[in-house]
Amino acid sequence: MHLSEFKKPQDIYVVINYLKGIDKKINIMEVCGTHTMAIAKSGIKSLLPPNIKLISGPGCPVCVTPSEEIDAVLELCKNNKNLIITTYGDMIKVPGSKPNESLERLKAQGQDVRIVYSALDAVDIAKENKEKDIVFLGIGFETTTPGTILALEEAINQKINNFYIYSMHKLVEPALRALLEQPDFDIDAFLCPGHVGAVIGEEGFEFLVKEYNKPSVICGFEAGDILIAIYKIVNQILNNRVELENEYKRVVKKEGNKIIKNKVETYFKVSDDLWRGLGLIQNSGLKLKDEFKEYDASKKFNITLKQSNINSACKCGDVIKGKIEPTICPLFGKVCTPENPVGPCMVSSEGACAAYYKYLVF
Amino acid sequence: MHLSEFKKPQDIYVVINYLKGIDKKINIMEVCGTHTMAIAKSGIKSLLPPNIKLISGPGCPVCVTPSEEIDAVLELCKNNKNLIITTYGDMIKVPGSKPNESLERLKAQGQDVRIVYSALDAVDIAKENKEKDIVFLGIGFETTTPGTILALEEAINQKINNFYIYSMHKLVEPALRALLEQPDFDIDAFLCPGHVGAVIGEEGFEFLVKEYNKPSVICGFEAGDILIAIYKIVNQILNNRVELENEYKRVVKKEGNKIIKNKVETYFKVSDDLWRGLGLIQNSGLKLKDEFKEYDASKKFNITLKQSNINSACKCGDVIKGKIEPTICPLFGKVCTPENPVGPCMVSSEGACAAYYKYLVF
Amino acid sequence: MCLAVPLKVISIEGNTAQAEIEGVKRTIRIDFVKNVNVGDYVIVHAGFAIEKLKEEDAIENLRLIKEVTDALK
Amino acid sequence: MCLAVPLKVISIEGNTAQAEIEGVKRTIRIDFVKNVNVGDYVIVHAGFAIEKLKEEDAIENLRLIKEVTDALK
Amino acid sequence: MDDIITLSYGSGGKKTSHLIEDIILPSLSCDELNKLSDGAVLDVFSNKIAFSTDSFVVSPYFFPGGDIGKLAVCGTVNDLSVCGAKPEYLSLSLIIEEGFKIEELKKIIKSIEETSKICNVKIVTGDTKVVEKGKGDGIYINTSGIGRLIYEDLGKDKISEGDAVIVTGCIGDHGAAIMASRNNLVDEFNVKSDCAPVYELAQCILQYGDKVKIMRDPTRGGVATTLNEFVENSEFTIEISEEKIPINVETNNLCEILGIDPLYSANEGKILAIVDSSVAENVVNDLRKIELGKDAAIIGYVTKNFPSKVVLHTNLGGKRVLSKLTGAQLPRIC
Amino acid sequence: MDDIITLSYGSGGKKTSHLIEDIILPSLSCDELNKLSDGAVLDVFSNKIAFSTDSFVVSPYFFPGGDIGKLAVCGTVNDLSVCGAKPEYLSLSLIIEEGFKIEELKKIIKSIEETSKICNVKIVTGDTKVVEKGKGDGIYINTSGIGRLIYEDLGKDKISEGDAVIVTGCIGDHGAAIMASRNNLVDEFNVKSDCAPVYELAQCILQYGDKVKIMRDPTRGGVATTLNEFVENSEFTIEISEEKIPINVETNNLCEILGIDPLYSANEGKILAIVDSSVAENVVNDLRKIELGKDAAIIGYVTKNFPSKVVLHTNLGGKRVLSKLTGAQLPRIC
Ligand code: SF4
Ligand code: SF4
Ligand SMILES: [Mg+2]
Ligand SMILES: [Mg+2]
Ligand SMILES: [Mg+2]
Ligand SMILES: [Mg+2]
Ligand SMILES: [Mg+2]
Ligand SMILES: [Mg+2]
Ligand SMILES: [Mg+2]
Ligand SMILES: [Mg+2]
Ligand SMILES: [Mg+2]
Ligand SMILES: [Mg+2]
Repeated sequence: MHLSEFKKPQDIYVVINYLKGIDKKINIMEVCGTHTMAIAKSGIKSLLPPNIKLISGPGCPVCVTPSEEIDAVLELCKNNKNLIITTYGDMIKVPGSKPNESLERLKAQGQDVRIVYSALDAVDIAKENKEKDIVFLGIGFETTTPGTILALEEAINQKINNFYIYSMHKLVEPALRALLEQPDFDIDAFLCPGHVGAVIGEEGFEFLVKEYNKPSVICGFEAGDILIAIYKIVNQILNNRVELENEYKRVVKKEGNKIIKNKVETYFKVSDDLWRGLGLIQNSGLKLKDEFKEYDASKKFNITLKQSNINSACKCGDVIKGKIEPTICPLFGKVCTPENPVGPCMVSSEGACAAYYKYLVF
Repeated sequence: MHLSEFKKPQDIYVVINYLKGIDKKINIMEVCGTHTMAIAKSGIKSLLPPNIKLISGPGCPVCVTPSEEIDAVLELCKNNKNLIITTYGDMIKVPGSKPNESLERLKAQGQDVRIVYSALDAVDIAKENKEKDIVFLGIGFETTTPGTILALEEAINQKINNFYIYSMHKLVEPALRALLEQPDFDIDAFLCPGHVGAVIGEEGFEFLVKEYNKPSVICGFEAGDILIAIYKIVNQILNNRVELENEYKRVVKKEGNKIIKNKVETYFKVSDDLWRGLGLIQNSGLKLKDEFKEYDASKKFNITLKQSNINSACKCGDVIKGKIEPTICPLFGKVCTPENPVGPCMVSSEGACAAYYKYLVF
Repeated sequence: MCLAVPLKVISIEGNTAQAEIEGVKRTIRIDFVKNVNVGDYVIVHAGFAIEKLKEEDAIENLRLIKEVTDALK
Repeated sequence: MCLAVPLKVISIEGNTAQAEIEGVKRTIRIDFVKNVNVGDYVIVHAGFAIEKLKEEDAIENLRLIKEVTDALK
Repeated sequence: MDDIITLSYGSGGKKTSHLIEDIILPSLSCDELNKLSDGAVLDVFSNKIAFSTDSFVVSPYFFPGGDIGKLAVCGTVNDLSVCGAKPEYLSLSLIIEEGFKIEELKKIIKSIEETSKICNVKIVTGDTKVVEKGKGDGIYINTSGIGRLIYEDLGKDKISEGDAVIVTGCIGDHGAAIMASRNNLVDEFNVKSDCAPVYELAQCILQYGDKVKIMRDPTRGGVATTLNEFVENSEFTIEISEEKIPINVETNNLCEILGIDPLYSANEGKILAIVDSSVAENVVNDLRKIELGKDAAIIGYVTKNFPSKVVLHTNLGGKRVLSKLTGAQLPRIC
Repeated sequence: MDDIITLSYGSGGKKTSHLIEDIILPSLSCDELNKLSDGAVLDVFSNKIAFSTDSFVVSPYFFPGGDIGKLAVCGTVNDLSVCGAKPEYLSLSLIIEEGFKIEELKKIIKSIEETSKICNVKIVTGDTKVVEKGKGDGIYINTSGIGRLIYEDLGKDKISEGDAVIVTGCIGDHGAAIMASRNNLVDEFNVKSDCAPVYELAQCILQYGDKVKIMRDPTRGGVATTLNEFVENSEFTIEISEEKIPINVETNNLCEILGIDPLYSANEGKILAIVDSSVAENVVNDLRKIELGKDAAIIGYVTKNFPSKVVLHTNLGGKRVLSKLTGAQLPRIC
């Protein structure tokens, strides 16, 4: 299959040249961090006229994890010496509410923290370390939740009793709704993440069009996909159309992935959840159902969130809401760098601040 | 106090010169490894005429530990991954019955084996490693048993429940009796270890004189002590006297240390025990009494000894019995060296073979 | 973290499959996708397939892109 | 392993004492020796005292050695 | 500044620079060290020699395309080569973890032997330490090396506008091979580490005398980080074209699967050179005649458009900054 | 031969020799390395330089009398000095364990700075690696060094019957200080490590030109092991007198308490030298004028009585063999 053609489709220059000629002010939110990075790395921003703005949304799992959750995880480590924390990479650098505290630092000081590339790896670690308690930090949206489910099923089937999930999984839709409800929300259209679309289906993004009247295009992650999707958005706006288009037809179907949807319902219950920058959003998080409480780290270790004060100068919240570009933050590039991040948007390899710092500040 | 005077007493040359002039064949057994080393390091052998022979006896704790015990300890490690073995240094190099097996090798492969300088250190390790089981290997004679008792009392008083003693402690007297009963035993007199004397008292060595008619001198560990004691032995033999003399008057009293003797009776029961080279000797070992079985590694871990075949060419048994000098062993210095010891006499820093190899082969 | 990589399935055993892209083979889980066959392409995240990627859909996708570029030429 | 080192007691707390020899101080246990006082010499093994070492006994010991050497002179 | 060392300080990227510039240089500053080049150029008896050191802690110590022994020899030989020297003598210092298999040690020594023969260097002095189990990771190796300086006028100060940037072959293979051999991330990866001596390539480039401005082997931190080292604190920009960068499709695929940028992936048998543009084509043509240089390419030029920055022109014609490696992309690759 | 490495292989004694002679030399044999001396003497542009390397893994890395930084500088400076060279340039390579305190690193770097100033050497090239927690022990340091050879005719082959054996001061202090600072073995020990540069002492001895046969710094394995290295595989014997050996009474006491022989305890600021007996007294008198050499003494002579052996004449007039260190007396002392 000629999949590489999507990276640089034939004659894509005509699209680029067309977009360069647009002078209408259009604010497009790319919901997801994967898009943020693909855009930054392909240099797409440098190809667009300044009036077409791509603004990062709340779709970076690390970025939206609130400092209260980080604090709770750090606290958990300190109180349980017999623990192995397993997590996707970026999480270990996220600072909690206190400066100089992160999983990376606890690891450097001897806490067993292991980076996994798949939730199933965490189960393997549990099997190899019977005398330890293994906690997997479940973060991310519709695309990572299935990985956590696989791990949970594996633990259940293999009767592994030293494996616990701390679910911080979140849903994209409630977050977008919360954003859209904000009075000063200034986004004209959405670039919808194709992998989330693969799970929730085209129908999962219809509310953007039907309820909020925003042109939206479901989009793949190759540079060609993104340019075509931007074109489609521009085209809708110029023609006063408001539609949900699917640029990522090769993957995203109307109803999405029913197996995943069903399994999410089997194992998780929807609950109110805390988001960095966005605060408490109703029905925006996924927690393990009570029937699976023996695998639930929050039950086993009695994890509770404590109010925390984060560095007030960090504008991550505004960045996630698409209100400001990272460079507006007074800490950007001075106090806050990927080496010494103040907020999670600078930590995550998919974070908007990191993308600006690494790729976009000439 | 002028304790250094014992290292080289004034006019000690007259004793040396006197001894050099003796032409009678006299075989003296230095019972204890500490004496073996003091003799080797001070060069005393080179000062004696060839007819006065100093022969190492069964008084090196490491040397007399049978391969069956080593095998049992190695087996224990292999079956219990959660173990910390604590032991005095030389023990870790002693090979079991299989080549290429020792605590040192298990340690190099990841087993937690810790060298302690005092049995109490093992208790501290137990306190610092609550989630592990700590086994202290109790080896040695009347002088090391008190250390094990201190550790046991500490564990009892502090209610430490992850500390276990594997007692391989032995008694000097039954071993000497076993030797003396051998038909071809060719020793004329005994140099008795002063530190053992401090515990068992002069009276503890009287059987040598009264029952076996062997001139015996209790002796300290400075070179001067040893020369004077040898003189006293020679003097007895030349004058056909058979007495127990106490050269180490500054330390050794008639009845020895009653506190230690009582405590040994409190905690230990005398039992038959297996000695390297000497086989099973009745009432020669000390095992923990049943009342202390919760601290007894042999009970906790169900340690049993299995018949083992040691390298048949190793003459350790004969060395310990004083029948041969180490250099007679065909393996000495060729196959068997301190780097790759075949028998425990080459392992122990107090072993007769090691003493010969390191100090006496010009 | 949320990479969407298309891989070709080269062998299947229960819910586990081996998938490849030129020069690289990896083990993936296919619990969430029905009727995966050897030779199929799947979109893989953190170790599991989230969707099949059919040849005809990719061609259709490319055709739609070509529609755009053709329209602008 | 079984070294017999004479050390001077410089402080005592219960069954624990600090003992020294020129340049070196170490903690020892004195459970097994009665009436240990600061200033006393003790013979120490693997961390515990097995006996006191009295000045007069040491002098007597040296005198006995001198007896031997004198006799041989 | 942090108060403890974390893995990022060993990445070869920004934190490694902080460590060196904020903690080591203020104390140990001298002209030679301050240059922070691959090796120091020294006057000994008024002759010039190059002197370089590296410790190798790669995990796993046997990897596709080589092992820690080969790497340790190539690493220092390469540092000397890009200094413009002919590598002659190496020291060899081993830190071995208790429990290490003698069989594996023999293999590593064999590999050191073979590599040093290929490189025509002699190992003339050494050291061996053993650390307890759990205080190392099998084996760490330091090599230090001495070479006779053949061409001495290399340096950042020679770079000028219009110069061409050359890479001697496909990038990122070492980092990718190490990554692939860790953690069962992938079952199979067809590319081997590029670990190899670059002396011949360096000599080929140095034929062009003062047209050669600077050379460096883009190891930890990859091509992106090394290019940044060339222009940081200068008025110059390096602008490179994504489509010109030689890269194995397999390496590219692996990087895509693992979410890694091959421009930050380590190389152990490549040179990045800046040469006068007048000779750039010839240099590349010469390099391509050598097996190790067959994929050599001009990947960009020196400009003054964005001072002190490296800029990447993407396949689509967009551009973005290529900063130094931040964080620890993958620890213990060399 | 074992099939795995145990700590004894790092003791500096017999097992270390086996490791080097049976595993490393057969592969890497060359004239310079085969000498197994403190450093290699090399021809570069037909001038002679000395080149030496050592990795330092001492535990604890701060110890009475110094730290790993001071030790790392002195260690290589001393190796060069006893080769007959003037130490000039050092490389510095750090292997740091994740979690290491920056504060401690700064102290160590400070100490490297101070020591290298005292030694009048420049640190001209370096490297930094970071390993995961549990894959190191705080910090390991490699230094390699280059010196200009001043006197080149040193070597075992120069030793002849009747030569005198000189030690430049009290023995065993470094090993004793390290031992005392470990494991709460003792509460207090008054002696510090002798860690110091011996360049001045070496120069003092080298004044005597071809009357000086060989020098070495008796580090790991102590005086006994180094003396054995002088005579092994030769027709000569070294016979030393216990009563002539300078030793601090405190060090002696500590060794007695811990059951250690000070002749096997490491030194880090001493030279063992073999010189023609005609100049031995003068050498010692000159050495004593230097603070570091104030306890210098002739401790013995070269004979042919027991070929390849070192023999100790004890205080009582007896004699015994003094063999190379066997086993690991104390790991990680340097
Ligand atoms: S630059 Fe740093 S402090 Fe500012 S918004 Fe981004 S993450 Fe927060
Ligand atoms: S030399 Fe070795 S084999 Fe022979 S008796 Fe002694 S310990 Fe046993
Ligand atoms: Mg995402
Ligand atoms: Mg004894
Ligand atoms: Mg380099
Ligand atoms: Mg280097
Ligand atoms: Mg290098
Ligand atoms: Mg060395
Ligand atoms: Mg040396
Ligand atoms: Mg050296
Ligand atoms: Mg050295
Ligand atoms: Mg380097």
